[in-house]
Amino acid sequence: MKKFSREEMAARVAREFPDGAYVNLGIGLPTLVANHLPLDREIILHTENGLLGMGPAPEAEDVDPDLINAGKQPVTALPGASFFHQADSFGMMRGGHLDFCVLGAFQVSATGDLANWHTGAPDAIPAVGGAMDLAIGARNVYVMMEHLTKGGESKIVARCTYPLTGVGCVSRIFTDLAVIDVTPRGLAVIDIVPGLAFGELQRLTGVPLSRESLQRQP
Amino acid sequence: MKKFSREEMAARVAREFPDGAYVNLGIGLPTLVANHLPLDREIILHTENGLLGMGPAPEAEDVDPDLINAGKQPVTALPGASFFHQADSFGMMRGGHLDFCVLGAFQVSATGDLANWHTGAPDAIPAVGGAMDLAIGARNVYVMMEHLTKGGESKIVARCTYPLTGVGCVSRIFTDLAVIDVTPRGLAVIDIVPGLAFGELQRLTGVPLSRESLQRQP
Amino acid sequence: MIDKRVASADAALADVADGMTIMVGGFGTAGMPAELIDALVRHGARDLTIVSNNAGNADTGLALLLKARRVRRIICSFPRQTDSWHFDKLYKEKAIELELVPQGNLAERIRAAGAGIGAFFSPTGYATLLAEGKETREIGGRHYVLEYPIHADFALIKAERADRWGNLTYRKTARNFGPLMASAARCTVAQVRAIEPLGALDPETIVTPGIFVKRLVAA
Amino acid sequence: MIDKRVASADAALADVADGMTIMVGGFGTAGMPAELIDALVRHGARDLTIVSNNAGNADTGLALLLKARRVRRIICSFPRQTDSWHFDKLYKEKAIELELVPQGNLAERIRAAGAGIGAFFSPTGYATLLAEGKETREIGGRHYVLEYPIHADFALIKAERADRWGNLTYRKTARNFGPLMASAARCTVAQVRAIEPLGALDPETIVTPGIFVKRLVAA
Repeated sequence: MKKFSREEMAARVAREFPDGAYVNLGIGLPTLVANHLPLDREIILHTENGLLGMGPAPEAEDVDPDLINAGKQPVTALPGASFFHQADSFGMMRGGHLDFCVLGAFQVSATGDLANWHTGAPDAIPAVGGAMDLAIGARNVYVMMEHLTKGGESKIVARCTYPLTGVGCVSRIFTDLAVIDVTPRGLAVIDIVPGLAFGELQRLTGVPLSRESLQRQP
Repeated sequence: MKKFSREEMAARVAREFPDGAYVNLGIGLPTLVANHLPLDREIILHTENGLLGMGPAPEAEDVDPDLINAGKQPVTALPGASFFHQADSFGMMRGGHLDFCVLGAFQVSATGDLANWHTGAPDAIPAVGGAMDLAIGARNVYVMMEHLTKGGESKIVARCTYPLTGVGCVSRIFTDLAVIDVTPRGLAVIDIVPGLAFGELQRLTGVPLSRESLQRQP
Repeated sequence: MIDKRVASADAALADVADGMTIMVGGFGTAGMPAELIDALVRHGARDLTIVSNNAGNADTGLALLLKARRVRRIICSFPRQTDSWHFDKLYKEKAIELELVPQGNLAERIRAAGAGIGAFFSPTGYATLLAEGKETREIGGRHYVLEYPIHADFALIKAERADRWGNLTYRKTARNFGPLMASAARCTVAQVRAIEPLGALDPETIVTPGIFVKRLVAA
Repeated sequence: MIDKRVASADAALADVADGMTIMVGGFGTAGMPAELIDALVRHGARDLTIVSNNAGNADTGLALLLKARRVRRIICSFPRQTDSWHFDKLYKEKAIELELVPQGNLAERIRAAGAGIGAFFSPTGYATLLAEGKETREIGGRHYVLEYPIHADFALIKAERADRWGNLTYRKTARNFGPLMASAARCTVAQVRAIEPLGALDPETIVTPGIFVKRLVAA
């Protein structure tokens, strides 16, 4: 069994977006998704610091300090882009206008609770940014994360032990081992890395998984 | 005694605004104030349908149906003008950014309650527009009205009998007989039409007036 | 490829249904989407709730929709005008329900719907007839009334320039309710003077980003 | 004649006083009013409450204000950055009070102050640490947290072009908090790249009308 690479995960997420989708890609792993957007579809990227129609990183000589993404990296603006202030930008999320957001996570619970902003460690310096707004705002909240912690524990859990970002907000989880939907009846595996048996995935994961929706990937 | 004319009332109001004041002139009598703004001061007019820096009515050939005031009359935009949507426009009022508004009224109470939107008659078709927002929004709410109804009753009353527009919101009343401040200690006459004795003004007005702040006009 | 252009106003409103809530932009006739309102009259949908600052002028636009008795309820700030005779007649016959809302509360309630705000405390209207029965609260020594968002199925608005992504600019005081209503409806249809190539609109000057617009009609 | 231009950043901040609440625009360094922050450091006011999305970068701007221990309390969404060592140090020493606010609630609370809203129900943060102790309510099947406006004595923002009335345009994603903070402070000071003759700015493209701006500094 060879785990999905970060790029494979990103490509897998990118395939989900239909033509015309409005998408916000969170800081970290989700930013890789931008490199895999299908060329035959127009996917409009939102960055919560105030831009719709975000394009790729500029060439070094075109870097503009006034044109950055939520991770404070330089980006470009595509034809059709628009700029707006923070209340309008977060109104777009909170008001349910974004079709998808993709977020990293420390943990996701079986009921779609998300923990991704704070370890809760007493000496940790907290920072939340737009994570909580995105978690409750987008119509579909996708999480991209490794399936297991470095210590081998499942990041998919019965109940998050880290402080929550949002309650019942995650709709689909993309890990390096599987793609899993959060449904009213529990977690349903829809894809699994080649060479990994469902039983083994279940063993590695902390909570019950259903295989009813599972399709072997092509 | 010759009552203040409508133009005299308007001129009297216009003198109140310092250089740089942001002012909203309500529909009806208050619109006359625009004709009397002192030429040596820049007074910026706000119209709640979405314009700061409103100028005078255009020549007939320059009328633009997309450039109107709150009374739906054609206006112009001065250099320095800006356009904005209704939430921003009413945020300007509600947030206390306008220095003055001038409104017409059916009645003003001794404590500054304003009634100017509805007679309350059972067959009347109500309409409120921005009146309630202006009443509670501007830092100084001035009222311009005739002192007496056509039937000779005072429009300054102990308690409004018409439905209220706002509570305790009026700061100064300009009538065709006097200029009266609403103060925490009651109504204080600050100006009176030449030839009218204070005692007569008091007799015509429904509620106690103070003459302590009264200065004969020059 | 994203292309929000629709062939006609009628096509843009084909899926309007009886009983829907429809926002109609404009302050008087400035920003009023006349072609879209005419299409709504032709469409024939009944039992509508209309959200609009005014209640129609003379024998045009919204007034004709009222005259045809398609409107069960209207949420507006200033229905009475010198030429609002169709509204006046229905109102006196009690053939239309009126929710009168101060103009700033109307704007803010529409914005709240678009921005996902559950409710907000507004000082406007406190202790007046228009706040009767509403929850109030004193905050920091000032009195407020709790106001709820107004959502809609459709918003019909008028803008100036657009591109195929649905980005919009407006013209002068015709901007009024357009950007707010665009954000508050499931399906926003914009009637625009010109549809420009993508990239022709300066991104700094776009007032309504295309995310809020589903359909464009050149008119 | 209205002329909001002030000779220098120092003159523009002369009446800042100890204990004030000061909003500082910017998301990272985009839109950060560096010259005004430097003037605030030089000014020497202490015991400040700062409202800003971030808590300073490296040895510049807001970070220097923190380093000089002028800030009693900071209201922000993302203090921790790779180069926020001055904040980190104060925080670990408990020498600064932090009110951490989700970025969208921060924006909306600032807007609420500017727009005279008494409080609003936001879905963001419900059932999280950041909503602990706050009033909640279920509205239409969704859970909300009651959030209050954030007002300030001063707002220090960066804009692109201005005129003597204080009208402002912004540049790209440097717009971020500027227009909101401008509306929420008693005294808004804008650092701008260029001050143009009155009438040079297209009234359709002005993002912050001059009514929200008290002082302009070219920088």
